[in-house]
Amino acid sequence: MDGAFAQLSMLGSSVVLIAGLLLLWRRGLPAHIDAFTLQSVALGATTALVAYFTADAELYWVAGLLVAVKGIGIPLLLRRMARRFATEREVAPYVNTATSLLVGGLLVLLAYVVMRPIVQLSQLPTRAGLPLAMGLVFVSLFVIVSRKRALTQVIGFLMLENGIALLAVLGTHGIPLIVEIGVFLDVLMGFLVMQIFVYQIHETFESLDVEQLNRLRR
Amino acid sequence: MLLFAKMLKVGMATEPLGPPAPDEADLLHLVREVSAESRRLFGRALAVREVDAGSCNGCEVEITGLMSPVYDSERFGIHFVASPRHADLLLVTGPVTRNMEVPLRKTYEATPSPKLVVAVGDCARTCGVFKGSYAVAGSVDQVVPVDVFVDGCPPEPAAILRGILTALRRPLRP
Amino acid sequence: MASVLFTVMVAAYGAGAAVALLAGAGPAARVLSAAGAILGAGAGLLLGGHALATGTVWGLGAPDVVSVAGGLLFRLDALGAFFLILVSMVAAPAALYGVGYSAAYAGRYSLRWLGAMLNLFLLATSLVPLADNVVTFLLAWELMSLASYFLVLTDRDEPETVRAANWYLGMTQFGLAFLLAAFLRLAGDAPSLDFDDLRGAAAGLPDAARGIVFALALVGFGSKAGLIPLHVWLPRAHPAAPSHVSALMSGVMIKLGVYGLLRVGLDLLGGGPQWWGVLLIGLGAGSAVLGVLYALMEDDIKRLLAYSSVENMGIITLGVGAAFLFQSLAMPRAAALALAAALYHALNHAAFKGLLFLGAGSVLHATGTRDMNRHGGLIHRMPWTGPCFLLGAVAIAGLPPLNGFFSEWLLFQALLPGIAAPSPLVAVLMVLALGMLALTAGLAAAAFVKCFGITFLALPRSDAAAAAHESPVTMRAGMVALAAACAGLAAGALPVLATTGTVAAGLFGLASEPPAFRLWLAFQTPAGLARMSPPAVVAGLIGGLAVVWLAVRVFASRRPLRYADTWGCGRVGQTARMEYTATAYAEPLRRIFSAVYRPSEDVTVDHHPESRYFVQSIAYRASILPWFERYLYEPVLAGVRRWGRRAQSVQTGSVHAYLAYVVGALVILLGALLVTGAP
Amino acid sequence: MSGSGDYALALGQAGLCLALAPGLIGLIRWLKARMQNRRGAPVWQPYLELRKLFAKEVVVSTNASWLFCLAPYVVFTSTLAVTVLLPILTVPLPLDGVGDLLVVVYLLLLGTFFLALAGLDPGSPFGGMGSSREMTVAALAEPTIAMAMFALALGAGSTNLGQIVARAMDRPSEAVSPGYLLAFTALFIVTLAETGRLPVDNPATHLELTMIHEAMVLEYSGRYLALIEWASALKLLIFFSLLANLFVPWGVTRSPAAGGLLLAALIYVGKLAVLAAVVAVFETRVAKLRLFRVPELLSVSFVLALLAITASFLSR
Repeated sequence: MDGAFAQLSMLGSSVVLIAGLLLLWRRGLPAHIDAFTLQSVALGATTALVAYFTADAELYWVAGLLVAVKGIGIPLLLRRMARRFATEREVAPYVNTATSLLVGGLLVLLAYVVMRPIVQLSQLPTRAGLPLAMGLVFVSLFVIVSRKRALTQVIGFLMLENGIALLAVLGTHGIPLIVEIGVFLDVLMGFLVMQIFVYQIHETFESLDVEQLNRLRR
Repeated sequence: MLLFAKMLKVGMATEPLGPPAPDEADLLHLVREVSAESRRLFGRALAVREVDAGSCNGCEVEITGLMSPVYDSERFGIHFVASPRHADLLLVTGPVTRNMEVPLRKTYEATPSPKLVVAVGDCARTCGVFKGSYAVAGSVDQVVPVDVFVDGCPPEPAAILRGILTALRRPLRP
Repeated sequence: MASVLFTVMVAAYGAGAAVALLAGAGPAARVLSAAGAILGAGAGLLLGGHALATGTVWGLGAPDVVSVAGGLLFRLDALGAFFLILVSMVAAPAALYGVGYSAAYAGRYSLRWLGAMLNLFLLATSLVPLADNVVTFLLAWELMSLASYFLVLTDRDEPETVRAANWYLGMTQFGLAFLLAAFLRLAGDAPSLDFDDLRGAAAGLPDAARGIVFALALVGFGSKAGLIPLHVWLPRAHPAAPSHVSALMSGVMIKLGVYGLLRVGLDLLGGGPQWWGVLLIGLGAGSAVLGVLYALMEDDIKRLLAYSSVENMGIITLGVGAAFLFQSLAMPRAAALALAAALYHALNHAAFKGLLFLGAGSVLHATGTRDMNRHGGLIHRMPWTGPCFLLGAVAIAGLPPLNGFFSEWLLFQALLPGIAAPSPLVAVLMVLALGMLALTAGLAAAAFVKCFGITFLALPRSDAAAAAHESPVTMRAGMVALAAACAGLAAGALPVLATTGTVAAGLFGLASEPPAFRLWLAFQTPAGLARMSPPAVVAGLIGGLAVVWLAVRVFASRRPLRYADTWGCGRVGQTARMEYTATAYAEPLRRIFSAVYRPSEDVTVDHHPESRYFVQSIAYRASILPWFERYLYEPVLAGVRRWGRRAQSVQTGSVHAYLAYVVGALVILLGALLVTGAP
Repeated sequence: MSGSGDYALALGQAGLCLALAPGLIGLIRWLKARMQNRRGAPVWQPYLELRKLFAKEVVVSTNASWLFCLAPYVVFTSTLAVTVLLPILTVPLPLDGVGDLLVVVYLLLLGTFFLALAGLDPGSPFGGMGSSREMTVAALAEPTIAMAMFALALGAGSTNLGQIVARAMDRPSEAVSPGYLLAFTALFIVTLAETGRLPVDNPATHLELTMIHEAMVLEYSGRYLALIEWASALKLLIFFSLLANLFVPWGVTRSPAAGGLLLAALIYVGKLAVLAAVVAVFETRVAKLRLFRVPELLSVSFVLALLAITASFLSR
């Protein structure tokens, strides 16, 4: 039974990580939003999976909340914002796609090396997925650093939050519901602040290129 | 998924290729008898290389129609190729202009034998409206030996298809 | 028996050098000196073969020759014998090839000097693996470097050759300094400078000191082996040297860098901590990928081959690094396999790189230029060089029927168990090393399609290439001999691998039973990881080719072949200007790897005098950023020059000042002595 | 190991592959035609084209050398030699001792090597362009194939294809693990790149400037062209067999009994048909990538292969 649990959780976290890598590969904004939606749904499924195997009713609620907020709610808002800024031309990221993919691969290897002691430490069947979750954290940090478009950075941040949630689910078989709801609230608040922030950038600079911000310095 | 839904909705678009209508009977001129060996060889697999020897592109539009789902030359095993080295049949259109005379001859040399030439359109046989112009070197059969003339300005894709198939003496079943 | 062969070898090389010096520049002298070299090489081959076959360790001492440091001491063990065979295998064909090739130098340079230096170089290169104490080793090493410096300087009219020779001399002396430091640190308080005492001293060294010795030896031998970043002299010196000399340098001399690493690292120091292996693997993988990337961008055929040598040395170092790593992880059988693979690839590379350089030499001999953009169509005009060069290209690209593939296959198998290594960092490094090895293999195939295709196929791109003619018989004989060596190493992969296995096992204390290379049809890696049978692959391919040819001849049509112009959309004429050039061939890869190359392209268009709309000619030049020269060597040289100028102020010109310096130095030394209170 | 039965089985396997290869191309073309709502050529059309090409005259360019005539034979033989090493019907592979997955990968590279040289020989700009791009794509695809295969080989403890398939059959849960799925995706992308299918190179294009594989073959005619067309069909079959039997190995039998072989052959053909359908639908759905977006696609497959190794082996 443990084998199947480990395998399936590994499968879930692989899908979550690959959605993160999709963000590095694709250039269009709609593709980024779809990748984030896929990731959130996969994260919800993994949480439900853990809930089923550990027979923990609370986790089902967490999974449901996850899919509702991050799987449906936020992508809806993102798509509306994306439609509003559809006219804005594509800004090339600092790092071209091929190099950023290779960097993504190396970051996952780094995550594996970093997480090796922790994986040996924990006895939970889902420990094999931990390096992948840490890999997602590193990849989303890289996205935030290397992409110039504000909306992509927002999605990068949300994926970072997903990575941390996955770490929590795999590492400790889920955190209590109250804490989870608290986390969701600050994610929502953070997202709303960013939304306003993005509108302002667009109003003043007529584009979402974060590089324009350094014009404020003078 | 819209693409696949549309595919299913449209269904099979290829129309059967019937015999020529009475008034179109004289469009085809079989100039040379295709050898039995060529017919047996090209019976079911024919590679065609289209050569535009100065045509006004009217015939080209019809030839493109050959590859469309409606006429679909593939079902007879007729396959358009990129290089004359791979080709068995040269589909020549238009009167041979002065600067296309040498390239047409070189294309003919480049094609491995046994090979056929089908000249498409009035211009190919009689230089059509461009007859006597200073730029025209002559009709196609003055440059390369032609097997079949398909008249018409431009001839219907079905007529071109019939031209090729009658050259190979193949039944016109759909 | 061994001492007879040794004396014959030394005498033959010596006689060859003497004849070349005394007998003058006539063809007779050239033939005689080459005969001396070939005889010496033959003796060396027999000596090495005898030592390996019988497994006896032969020693010869001449204490009174350089008596101050314990005199000359020679000892031939399995590792030394293997490298002696490697040297002699390429020496004979290269010397034979030199007879025809150096005829072209007859008028301009003294052949006397060239023949003498060649024999001296071969003597020194053969003695390096035999040396058994520090003095003999460094003496032979320095003699080898100086002899090859003079050989590189043969056609000294070219300013570029002089500059290349200076780079080469600078790098060899830089390496020698590090070697000297390494040996002295190693021999700290050993009774004498013999290698046996060094082994004893090494056992007593603290780990930090062993690390320093290894690092110094790595820099010294790495500069000779052409590892990144010490490789810059290789693409300069090898093309400048006469082709048979660059064949020897590329095929043989840089392998002695690996020999030195093995001798010091495994034999004297007896292996070390994990970071030795990891550092070697990193350097090896880096050299392999960067070597082949730079080889792809070269238009000069000999520079391309030189960079490809950097790549292959990187691959060999990868194998050696894996051997070091496995030894530190106490996996002696895997270490023996990795080292056997590296040695086998070294032997293969000596054979096909020697062949390719000789081929490039006869192309240079025929067309007078090394620039591939002015070659073309040589396969019709050089019916012997073409097939030999093709065989070399297929072998170096690591493609099946030939020896390059079997050694690369073995290297992949050697690296695979590394992924199961306990520490995660090592496992990840092995994964990346495997990926880079595979990328190198792919890019090497692309590089040698370009090299062979642009030089030999299609239409000649210059009058010189059109007027090319086949090279004289001695050059052809040299090439055919090395081509036969490649084919022999492929078909005879099993016995050759068994010998490299015993050599490797000797170093890892597995002397009793060599790794399980089943000598039957297939060899199986000790970890039982995979089985492959070289003779079956070779026989299968050649047999398959014959069967397919026969079947097609029976079933296909009897129509005769017809010749017609190349198809170019019906254009009138086909000229050489319409073909792909070497620069154009590598353009997609230049664009893809632009991060590594930082290409700078300049296109100069000169218009027709009458009107701007008609173009007379367009010149396209693409150059890539030389990273190492720009960001490593130039700052260092600038610093040295600046420091040199500041030091000039010491040269005041007055004698008294100089005397004052002497006295001052003496006083300071005595004071230091007092302070440290040394006994 | 090398009983006469084994050699017979190996030759039978090669014969089966020779027979199936053109049919596979025909099936993909037929499916694409049906998806364009046209009747399209019958599935056995490639056999007829090969028969015609073998009977046609061979026209060779005046610039070409003996290499131009040798290359088709080398390309065909190296690809045919691979089919003998593939685990298609039975698991204790008849010639397992002769070659493993590295021999397979490098034999295919040998074929590409000689085809690229033959493209350069006649001296036409199209041949040079095709050869340069083909070697670029082959060089970039090489690490991905190696890494994807190693992901499986490490799991199975040996690089011999027979053992990999046997291992996957013994442990079905292994075949569903993310390591296998990632390796499958990576190998699928590389299959499209190596065999010149749509996203990388359009096999049915007529514009010489966009061709990669086709441009090298423009100068060939008659029996030489037939050999090369057959070899590229075989190459596609080889990659499909690798995809099918390494990742979905359940059709392969263990006992070389006649009945078992027949059933294995049928299951194998079924798997090929499914893969052909997947490729046909994929090609109808996707457009050709610009040449300098192809390295991005190949770096995606390289990262997937890297993850495959990480997921399947390192995290053990």
